[in-house]
Amino acid sequence: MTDTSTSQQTVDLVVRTIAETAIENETYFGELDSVVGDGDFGYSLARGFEKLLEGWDGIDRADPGTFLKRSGMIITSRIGGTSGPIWGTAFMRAGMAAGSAADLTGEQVVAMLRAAVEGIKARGQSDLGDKTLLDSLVPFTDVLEQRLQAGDPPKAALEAAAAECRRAANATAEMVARRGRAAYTGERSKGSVDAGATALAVLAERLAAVWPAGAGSLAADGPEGKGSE
Amino acid sequence: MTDTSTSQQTVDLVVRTIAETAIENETYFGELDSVVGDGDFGYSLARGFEKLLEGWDGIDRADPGTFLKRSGMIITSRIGGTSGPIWGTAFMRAGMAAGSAADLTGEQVVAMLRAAVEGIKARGQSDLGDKTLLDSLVPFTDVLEQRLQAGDPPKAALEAAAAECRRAANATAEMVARRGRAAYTGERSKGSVDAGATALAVLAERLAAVWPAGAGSLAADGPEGKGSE
Amino acid sequence: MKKFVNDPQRFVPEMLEGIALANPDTLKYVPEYNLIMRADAPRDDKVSIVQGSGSGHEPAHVMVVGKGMLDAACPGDVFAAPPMDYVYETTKRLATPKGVLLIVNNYTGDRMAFDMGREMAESEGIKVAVLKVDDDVAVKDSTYTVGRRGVAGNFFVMKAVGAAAEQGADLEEVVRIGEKVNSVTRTMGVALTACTPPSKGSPLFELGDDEIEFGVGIHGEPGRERRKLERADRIVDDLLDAIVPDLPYRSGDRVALMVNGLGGTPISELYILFRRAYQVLAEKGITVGRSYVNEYCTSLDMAGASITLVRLDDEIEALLDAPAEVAIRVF
Amino acid sequence: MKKFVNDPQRFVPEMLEGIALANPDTLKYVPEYNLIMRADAPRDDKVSIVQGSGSGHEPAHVMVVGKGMLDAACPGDVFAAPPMDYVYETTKRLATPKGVLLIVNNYTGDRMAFDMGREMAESEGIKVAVLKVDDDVAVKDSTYTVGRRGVAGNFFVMKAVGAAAEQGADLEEVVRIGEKVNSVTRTMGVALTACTPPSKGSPLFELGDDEIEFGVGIHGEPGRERRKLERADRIVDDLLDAIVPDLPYRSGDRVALMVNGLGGTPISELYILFRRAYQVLAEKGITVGRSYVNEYCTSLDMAGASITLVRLDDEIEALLDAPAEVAIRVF
Ligand SMILES: Nc1ncnc2c1ncn2[C@@H]1O[C@H](COP(=O)(O)OP(=O)(O)O)[C@@H](O)[C@H]1O
Ligand SMILES: Nc1ncnc2c1ncn2[C@@H]1O[C@H](COP(=O)(O)OP(=O)(O)O)[C@@H](O)[C@H]1O
Ligand SMILES: [Mg+2]
Ligand SMILES: [Mg+2]
Ligand SMILES: [Mg+2]
Ligand SMILES: [Mg+2]
Repeated sequence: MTDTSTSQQTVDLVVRTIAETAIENETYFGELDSVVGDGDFGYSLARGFEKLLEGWDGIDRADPGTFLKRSGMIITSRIGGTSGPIWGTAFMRAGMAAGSAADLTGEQVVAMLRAAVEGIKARGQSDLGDKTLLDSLVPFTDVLEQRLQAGDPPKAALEAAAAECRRAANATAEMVARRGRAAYTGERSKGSVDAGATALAVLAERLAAVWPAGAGSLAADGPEGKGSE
Repeated sequence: MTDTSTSQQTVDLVVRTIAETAIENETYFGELDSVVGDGDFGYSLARGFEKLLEGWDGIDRADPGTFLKRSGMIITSRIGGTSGPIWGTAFMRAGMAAGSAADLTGEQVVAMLRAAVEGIKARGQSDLGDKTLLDSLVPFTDVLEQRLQAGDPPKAALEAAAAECRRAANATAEMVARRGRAAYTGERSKGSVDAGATALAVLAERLAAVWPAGAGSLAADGPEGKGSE
Repeated sequence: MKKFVNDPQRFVPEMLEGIALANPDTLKYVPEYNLIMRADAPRDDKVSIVQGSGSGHEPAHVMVVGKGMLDAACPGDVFAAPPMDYVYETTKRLATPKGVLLIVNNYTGDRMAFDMGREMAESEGIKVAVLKVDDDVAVKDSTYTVGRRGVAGNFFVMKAVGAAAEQGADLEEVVRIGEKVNSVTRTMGVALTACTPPSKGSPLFELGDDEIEFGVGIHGEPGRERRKLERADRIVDDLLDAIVPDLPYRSGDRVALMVNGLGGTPISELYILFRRAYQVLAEKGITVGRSYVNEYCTSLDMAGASITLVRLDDEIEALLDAPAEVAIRVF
Repeated sequence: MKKFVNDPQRFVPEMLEGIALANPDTLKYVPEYNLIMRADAPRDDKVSIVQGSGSGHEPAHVMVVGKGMLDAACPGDVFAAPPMDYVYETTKRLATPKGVLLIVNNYTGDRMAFDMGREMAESEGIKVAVLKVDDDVAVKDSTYTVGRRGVAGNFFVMKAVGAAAEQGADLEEVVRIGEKVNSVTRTMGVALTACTPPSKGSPLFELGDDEIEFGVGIHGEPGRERRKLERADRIVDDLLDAIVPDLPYRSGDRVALMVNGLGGTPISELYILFRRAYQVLAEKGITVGRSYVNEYCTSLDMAGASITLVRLDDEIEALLDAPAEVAIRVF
């Protein structure tokens, strides 16, 4: 594995990109949830991440782990619907897995994603194959891990993982939903992709796109914040 | 004036034709009333005349006057909306004007129509120019009287009167409604014809069409009922 | 037509049958005359209160028959005044020594049916009075027209005379109260969509996707003007601009404020309208003493709402406050 | 979108403000948590009854806060479970020595928010119980899914536990009653049109002119199947064919029958459905002991209806019969 340690500055970029992308895609995410769900997914995420950005500068940045835990608490407590608890739990668990490290290695990032997956499973009483965001998050994590282990530079690894995430999200169209509102429609949930899984693909692609091209230690020459506030 | 005396048989034809035409035109009359009214005109007339036809054979036929009075009472008491009282009153007043004559002369028929007009005015507190059925009924009556006095055979007189009735009904489009539901819209009632006036034109045209061609005494060789029941 | 309906011609009788089945202990149903009446009516010790009107305005008026409100309602078909027979037969059945009050929303057909029905009942020695309701400010009153329409404000007239009659007021007194409430009541409505009469099977008029009918009638009659759809607050402001100066309602007045749904608008939106109306009145120094937010007088499935103001005094407020038990109050 | 709305993001808070303004003496409003609570709550001598759920189902649940019903409701945005914070803060504010009952319609988001809120409140020493409502027979229950949805039947659970709490029942007893009512309650709904969430601005799904969604959820989730529109009676028959055998309800049973409007359907049509349901049940030997025809749990402006049956016994019937005073009972 190359040295891909990640600083607070990078974590800021990641979380801010997720937030901004969710806000920009409010309508699209809502429409994804309209097919067999109730259409509120885009609205819930957008309002929640808006709240996160409102208090952005005041979030405790003692270390990336603390920052993620605090972000997760805000998301859990302020976003409604299923997404608030699910996404909040994911952020909190990732933060806990990060511990108090100032810079994160690629291995640590993968462990954080695995912790997020376990958190979602526990919170949602759900598993792979239930047609939820897990079905694109897990393949994303798998490929990211493989590529980093194979020595790919982080941006390339992320691009590969995002492509896999999209493929997996598209593949949810074949699945019958067993969790979430879509589950009530049984067989009729087939034929359309899961909103959460697809949203994750959009976020992954955006993250891969904004990730700085240079290889090597991100901690040293990390990307700048987008400063679009 | 030629001899155009009218028997009970003919009165039966006239009333039955009105009833059947109103029932056939339920949708059309309702649509006329939808433009600036409330759309129930066709339904009210159709249901009322259905009730008249239901008890058709049992209506007292002592003489045409009695028959029309009884018909008017059924219409008044069983048809709702504005049309029940208005049309019922017209039939009752016509019947009263007919007295107990067994056969009616053209002059008597015109007098009956005049009585109906006065009845409508009194019941509706309305007058010519208010954009109601009066605005086609009065011109119809005027032309019928002129033509009969000029010696036209009844069918021809009726055809001329029906044409005038249609012209007058179309002319109501220029008027501002001052009575009925359409009146609430004030200036906006302009531009569409009055439902009642137009319905009357349809009825007049149908009556002219079914009237037997032969001139002379209708009392003697009156037309047969349509027997379409 | 997207409706729960069997035979459109049986729409009204089937609805009335449903009402009767749902209220077996308190209501009686006489199918021949579309008559829904209190099971304990007529009562010798009170004036009977009767409403006619067309159907399609539910809960008005068949669903507000009950203790402290109407003693009977005998609606015509959808949007059609009842035939004179219904009025006459209902009046006969509701006759009491104290008399019968017929409440009439001011429409030609209704007035004719009730006037004729009254004449016939009076000729048989029944004491009858007719009370006219005409609260709609959308209609410009003029000697050339038939006057204003009766719309959702009729609720307050029914409630007040219903309470007075329950308390034993005589016919003259009940009429006085009804006229007084009507005289301080003003309403105006707005439609977002047209309604679909079951027998017509299609919308009564066409409204563009961004159009509203301002000052609409409760039968879908066109109103003052067709406008562009605007923010809820702006619509409320414009309605109040028409209503408030009409009486006028003045700073220092205490009012009842009703936001009435026209049938297709959910109650959540009605509260959004109510909020603004309350705020605007407060700015004008007018106190909302009683609040009414619900469907009271509808126009089938029309999306839309009306706002009604009633200027309160101690007498009116006490009557509005009196208890009532009606079908729609099922709980 | 044809709605009375200002800023779609302010839809829920403006509605709640309206409710608070209309009920100044009886309700209190805490904007931070979308919290509508009884002005006299919490009362030390009773269990507090709280509902969460998303908005868009009005009058459920914010408009049934009042004596004998809910002590508080803290809805999320339209169709979104409340954030956990709302639940936690509401529970803290409603805490009494006798405890707090949180009623949860069985949806993933709601269950998570309420479970987490409960955990947090319990960690501060507050006595809390969570009661799940899942009356929708449209959803086939299976170990692979999350179980049935809670829909209009939640009204009966709220009414019964509200009455019991008012009479001083303790938390365990209130839970027992709520579970019992839920266990004998079954519902199924049908949509004639889709609803339009204000923030989406367009219908949630497309239905053809002659199509209905059979077994629809109260958030516009698709149901068992899409069908052709049929006569009202036929629709009722099919709904009852799904509901009756499910418990099952049997000849000799006495039931409460609710016909609930989904928001855009006028009450006249609901009575047409009620009539048929009553007749079909009578044919099966099932007696309708209590009738409920109105809007109780809606899906914004969706045209449609649901039918609910509750098997009555003396205990349940007495609780349903107990008085209640809520915002929508404005009269
Ligand atoms: N039990 C669950 N576990 C994990 N993810 C879930 C679960 N239920 C739903 N989701 C995800 O959440 C998405 C819907 O989120 P949202 O619209 O906020 O929920 P809802 O409206 O159903 O409460 C789904 O597309 C799915 O990816
Ligand atoms: N006061 C009146 N006098 C005479 N005719 C009237 C009057 N008001 C309405 N009409 C006629 O009745 C027709 C409408 O009838 P109908 O739909 O039954 O009445 P509404 O629905 O307004 O009660 C109008 O087109 C008009 O011709
Ligand atoms: Mg959703
Ligand atoms: Mg009409
Ligand atoms: Mg009419
Ligand atoms: Mg939701």
